[in-house]
Amino acid sequence: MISAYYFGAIALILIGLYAVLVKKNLLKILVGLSIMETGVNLLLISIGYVSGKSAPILSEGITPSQAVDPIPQALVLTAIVIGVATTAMALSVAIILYEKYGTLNIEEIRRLRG
Amino acid sequence: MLKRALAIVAILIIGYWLAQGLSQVPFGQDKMLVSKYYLDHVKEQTGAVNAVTAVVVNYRGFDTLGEVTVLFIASTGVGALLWRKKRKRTAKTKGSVVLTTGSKLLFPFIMLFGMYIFIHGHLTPGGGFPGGATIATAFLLMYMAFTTYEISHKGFEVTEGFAGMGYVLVGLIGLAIGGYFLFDWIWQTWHLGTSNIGRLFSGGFIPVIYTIIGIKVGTELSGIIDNMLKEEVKE
Amino acid sequence: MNCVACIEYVIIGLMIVSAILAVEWRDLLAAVVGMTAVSLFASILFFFLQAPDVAMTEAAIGAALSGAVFIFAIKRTYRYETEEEEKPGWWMRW
Amino acid sequence: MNQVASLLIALPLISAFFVPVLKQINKSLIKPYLVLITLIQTGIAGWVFKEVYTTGKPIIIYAGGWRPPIGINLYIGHFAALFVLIIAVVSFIMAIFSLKAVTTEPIDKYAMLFLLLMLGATGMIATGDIFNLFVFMEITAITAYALTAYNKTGEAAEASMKYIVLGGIGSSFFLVGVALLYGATGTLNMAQLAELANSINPIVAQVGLALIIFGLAVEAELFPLNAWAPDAYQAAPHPITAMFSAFVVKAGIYALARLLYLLQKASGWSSILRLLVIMATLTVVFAELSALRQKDVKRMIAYSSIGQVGLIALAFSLGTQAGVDAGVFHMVNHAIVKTLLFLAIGYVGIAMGGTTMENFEGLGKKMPLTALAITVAGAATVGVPLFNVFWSKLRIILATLQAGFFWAAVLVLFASVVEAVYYFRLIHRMWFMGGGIRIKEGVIAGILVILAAIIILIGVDPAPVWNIVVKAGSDIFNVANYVKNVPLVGVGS
Repeated sequence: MISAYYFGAIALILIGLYAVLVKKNLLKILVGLSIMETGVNLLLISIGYVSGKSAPILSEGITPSQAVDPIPQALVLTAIVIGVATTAMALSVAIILYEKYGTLNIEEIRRLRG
Repeated sequence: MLKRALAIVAILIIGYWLAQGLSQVPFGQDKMLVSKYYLDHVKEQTGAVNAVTAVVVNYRGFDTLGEVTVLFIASTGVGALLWRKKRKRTAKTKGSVVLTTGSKLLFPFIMLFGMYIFIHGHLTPGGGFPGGATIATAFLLMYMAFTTYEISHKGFEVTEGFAGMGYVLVGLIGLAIGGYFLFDWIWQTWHLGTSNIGRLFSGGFIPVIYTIIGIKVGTELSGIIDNMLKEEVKE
Repeated sequence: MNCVACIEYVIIGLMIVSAILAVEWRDLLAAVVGMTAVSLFASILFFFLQAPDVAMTEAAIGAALSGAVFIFAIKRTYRYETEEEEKPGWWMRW
Repeated sequence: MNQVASLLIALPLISAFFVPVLKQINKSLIKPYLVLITLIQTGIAGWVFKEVYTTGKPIIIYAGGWRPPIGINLYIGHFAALFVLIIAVVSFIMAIFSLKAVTTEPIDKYAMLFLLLMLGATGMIATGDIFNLFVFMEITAITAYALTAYNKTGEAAEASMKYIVLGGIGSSFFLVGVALLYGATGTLNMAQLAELANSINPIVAQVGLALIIFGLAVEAELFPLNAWAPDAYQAAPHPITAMFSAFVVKAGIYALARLLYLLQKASGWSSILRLLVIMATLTVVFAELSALRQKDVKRMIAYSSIGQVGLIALAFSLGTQAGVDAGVFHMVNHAIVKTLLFLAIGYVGIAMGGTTMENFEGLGKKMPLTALAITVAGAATVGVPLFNVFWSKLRIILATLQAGFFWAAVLVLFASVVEAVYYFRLIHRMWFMGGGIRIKEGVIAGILVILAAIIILIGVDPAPVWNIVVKAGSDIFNVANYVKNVPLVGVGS
């Protein structure tokens, strides 16, 4: 039995993967990739969670043994920024594709290329 | 329809394997090994109260350098791909009175809030990335409100370059003083602010680096927004 | 079952629903809004999982800015997904 | 003193950040600046190489002064030292080539992306931390997306889009794999992972490793995630294509092999090896057969490059010392040969205005030196004796026979035969068809001749390179040594 958080994360990854595999519209594919990244981030954070402990900010009243794992949070900070960087790159490539072919449907792009 | 069914089957298989793997990594249990060390030593070794910040900037600072580079690449790449000889903004709808006055009014406060977030990164949640993103949203608001508003492209690019060089330079100073790249020379060699843990002037080079990162992220994200909003004009 | 757990389940459910809607809606603008909704719900979940730093970053970067960038791209291309025949896997072909 | 080697990372970074400032000063300085920086990088890499191979000890860089596994460490062992040098040299050659080959604006962005591509591959090879590997992989990948689409043609944008979609899936899978391994061990340091490998739950180890391999297969161009490669190779600017083939894909393959061998104590490891063998075999077969029916020479060589990478992956997935050595040897040879080929083809493409088969007719009369170099490299790739690839292919065949994979040896021979068909077709076209007047050849022809000479030199006497390669190979294979070299401090219990 897996927890609800794991279930949510896996569901997001699979929904994103489905969009990437099946959809034709490039922006839709990129939306799928973005959802997938969110799912992966959620998975990482839930792996680092320890039940009953609080955020790893050791101000007054919180001792080190009461905090959750800080490493996955640091990793996810990095992963989020990388995700938005990829998205921005991908969208500018999509804009070029639209300027050249007048469509974002990948089948039509293939057909126009011959 | 057949292909779609195949895709769904493939996805379900992947999902099954993921669930199998994850069921062996129990949720909510303590799996810390290295993190334990971080949590126990974070205060005296880095001077930061926020352990996440200490991990991001100090212990795993090398990752963050790479992360800043990734964002730099994205802004450069977007600039390279959307580069045209002559470009202009093509927005037609003017912002309403509420939006324009509101943006003008809010702009300095959002900037201030962004700066607050990244300067206090070692004490409170937040840090350079959300702070920089907040600053970028201030510029985004200005872009939305005014059809002719433009940031100074040249100035932003140079600021971005200098901020990035600043980060590497801080690291190289660490190499010169402490013998290690990205060494926290302010905290571990100079011992500045050791009596101040939990207040603003502590945390070694974390506030310095987060300020640099905040400026860099802010300029880069604004640059991306600027590049996405400008379109080619035929002469 | 206490009530915090109920809220968690509700938010996870909402997140999955908005992800499905984001993938299925033909209006791309709506799909992007769905995607930002996913990010926002995820950000609330990050907060529940004791990760305030990540929650802030996800809300600022993952939801706001990446949504904005998507909307700009839609402005420069077009808004409605066209009807499509079923031939998935374009990126698999050589 | 050894910590100075961190300049390998710091120098390209700081010089990339300096480019926007330089652009405001004088825009025409950017390309010479690129050559200068890559030259300095070559100098540092040469120093590191000498240092590692004379002392026999790896250089370990502690970022931030934290001992592993607390901080991130860079591990520049025998393999990394060799490949960092190759990366720097190839970048230097391509920076010279860029002076002439790249005229598309905006040139300052090109320079930044060029430097960061070099940085990403260097970091991927040097890093000793699994998440840091992910970060450098993304640096490499995102620069590669941007550079693929740099020409801003429709084909380039489509190739880049393919790469982005596949790369996005790959990086997500990789991150899930990292998350699983972290959840099972609580550490991200490669040496500590290797130490703890046998205590990982077998299901977690298998799923995690399979996900990581799928993630890295995008960069390493393994089937079924390599559909981007031919398009991207064809559409990218000529110097970038050579860099992709010479070291970007090598960095991916190396990372794959490193992680694979690090976890060799994990239970269920051999089933992962079998997965990789299947992927590598399919890569070779598909790539070589597709190369046969190409009209465009650049695309044909791209398929050939993918096929060779498949052979390297096959050698690595044998799981024996001999296989790893042979794989590393083939990597080195392939880097030299493909640098030459893509450089020459880019050069011809600029001089003749295209890279289709017709452009190569009569090249022997128009540009004899270039044609000669292409001939040497083509013959070398096929595996003609007295050229360098002959030896590495021989080693791969021997290793497969040793490991008991008879059909894999047949596969290598089959690949060589197919390669012979299309390379000799190209060579035939160059020397015996068409004609023309001689065109003046510049500095590039000189570099081509030097590279061809190196190919023949290694072919005649492979012993010195082989000695280096054996050290590099045992650096990957001998994990116990790797763990011993990284001074882990005890944390936790």
